[in-house]
Amino acid sequence: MKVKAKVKNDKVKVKLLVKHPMDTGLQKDKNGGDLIPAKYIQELTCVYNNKTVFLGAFGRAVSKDPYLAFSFSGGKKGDTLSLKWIDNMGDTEEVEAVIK
Amino acid sequence: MTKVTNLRLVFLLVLPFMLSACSDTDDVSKAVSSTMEQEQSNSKPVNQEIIQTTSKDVHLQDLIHHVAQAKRHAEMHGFVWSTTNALVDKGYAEAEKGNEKIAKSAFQEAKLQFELSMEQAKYAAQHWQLLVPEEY
Amino acid sequence: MKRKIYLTLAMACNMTVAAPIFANPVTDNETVRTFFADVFPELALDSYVDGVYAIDENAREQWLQIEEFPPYEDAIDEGKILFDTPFLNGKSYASCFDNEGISIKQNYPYFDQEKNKVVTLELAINECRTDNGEQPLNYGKGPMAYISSYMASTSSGELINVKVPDNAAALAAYEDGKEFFYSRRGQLNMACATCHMANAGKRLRADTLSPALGHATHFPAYRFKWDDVGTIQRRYAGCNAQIRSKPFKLQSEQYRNLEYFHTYMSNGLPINGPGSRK
Amino acid sequence: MLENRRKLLKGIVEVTAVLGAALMMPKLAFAKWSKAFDAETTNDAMTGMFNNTDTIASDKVYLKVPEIAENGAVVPVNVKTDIENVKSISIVGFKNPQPLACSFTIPEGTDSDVSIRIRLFETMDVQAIVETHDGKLYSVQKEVKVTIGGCGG
Repeated sequence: MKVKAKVKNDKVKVKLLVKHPMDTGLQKDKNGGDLIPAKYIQELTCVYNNKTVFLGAFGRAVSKDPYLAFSFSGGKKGDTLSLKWIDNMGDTEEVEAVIK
Repeated sequence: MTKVTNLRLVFLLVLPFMLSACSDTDDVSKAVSSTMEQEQSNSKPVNQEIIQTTSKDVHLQDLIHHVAQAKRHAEMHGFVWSTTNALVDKGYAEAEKGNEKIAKSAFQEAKLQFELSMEQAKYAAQHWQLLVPEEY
Repeated sequence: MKRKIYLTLAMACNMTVAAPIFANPVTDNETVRTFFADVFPELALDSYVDGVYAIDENAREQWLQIEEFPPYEDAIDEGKILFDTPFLNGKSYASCFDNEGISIKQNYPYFDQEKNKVVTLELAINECRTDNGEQPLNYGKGPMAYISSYMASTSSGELINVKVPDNAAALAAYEDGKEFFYSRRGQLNMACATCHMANAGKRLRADTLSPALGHATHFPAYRFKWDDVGTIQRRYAGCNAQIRSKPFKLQSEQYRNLEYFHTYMSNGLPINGPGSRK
Repeated sequence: MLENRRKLLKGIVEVTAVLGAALMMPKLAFAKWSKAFDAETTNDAMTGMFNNTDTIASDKVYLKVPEIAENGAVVPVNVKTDIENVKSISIVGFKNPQPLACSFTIPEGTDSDVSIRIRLFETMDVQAIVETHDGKLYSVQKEVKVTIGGCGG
């Protein structure tokens, strides 16, 4: 997961890109023709100062390598954001990003 | 047969594919067709070998030989179509299975395509400047 | 009138060999620019670096949103790591290139008078490898495209500066690329120029055809269709396949000469590769 | 369902408060909740998500989508609203196999302005739904044309 968080006009603008296949379970693999099992992120959270500032629930229609952009008030330059996603297979990734 | 008719043949063969494949937009096919016509009216008939359509009772082995020869020539010109080698493979596969009729028709189509691509190569070598924008 | 002259010239020459003595790359570029200025009178020259996104507003908006977090960043990072990793003999890519390989993409391809051939950046990368006892990389995608993407990124903003020296062999290579560009081929009987000159800006199914001018600035490119970055010659092979012409091998003489002509066309435009495409 | 979801969200916030960023998902509740995302009709998805299917067309919800998608697999979508008291923003693609694409909880202090990239399986209407804390659903929808590229890009 790559995160860019920047303060602008008293708001923190967060943009992120997750490396994730977001397989729908409807696509066949390239060789055999077997269905690729569904594997997609179900939830992504962003926590700042012990407060959830963003919570996204995803379905299978979210694009491969999901991209998100949102902003929230009150964040300070130099502080840290914690971001985490969990997918339907229970895999997760957690990163910390410094607000610039 | 003159050069012009040969080209018309190439174009007629090509037209359905253009309409069915990449370019089903009228704009492009019309543009291609008008460019071709323009080029044709500008081009002068040149002595060319005539495409020989293979007679029906040709022997399969002879046909295979012709195809191999056409393939060598076409590859030399560098204008081979992406569709042709699959036809050659199909010809061999069907011949192996004893389906002579299907094999022959695949080989004949392949041979025709190799020959058309050579025509295309010769045409391009002589007329490619026609697509260059004119100097202003 | 012009056409008739060309025709006579062409007919006077051997059928398969073009006439290098008539090549004038400088005039060619003026002609191409005037041609596009007529087609897209509103478009500034530098805008051509955005390719189709310079001329299709609807597509441009989507592209700008994609570029907010570009999908090729990983390729650049990966390329830098590969570029900085020394070979087994202790040397590295930097030892093979001017300015240690940084900010040099704008000078490629160039005509190597000793080797008597066009050298593209990817060819030079592999020659660097083999000169140092390493196996060559596959052209087109993977590590080669990553390294090339990284090197392109270090040239960001530099103006393309491809030179065609006043030398018969170099002019012949340029002319050969030009002939390829303007020659109809494949079952669909289309030339590069059919789509990217004559029909640039028009729609082909859901796609707007990009102008040839500016193509070279943004490669390697990340294509969603490829799901990764790929080199310009990979795109040539794809284009050739799409007009049902059997593609040439990547880094074949044909494609190198084509890249030489095609990149020269964009001389003076800033490098902005890698770019992202649909 | 709505209650479950409320509990779930509340649960998450509480867990977050206690454990910082270490979010443990209460799996069972989540499985129920995700029924909204497995639903194959918009109605079922709305019921699963909001326990409500009545949306109010609103010109205060701004949905930015391309008229013609460059690539159906990557369609940039931006949703904004001037409506106050926003609880969540959801995006629906009516003709997708599972219409509900995503749903964002908007805590206080977070802007009602979110961008994401979604897949559209064919040409269809895309709907943005803004849910307020008083349980109302405001929506706007726009058509996005999706064509299978020929030579493209």
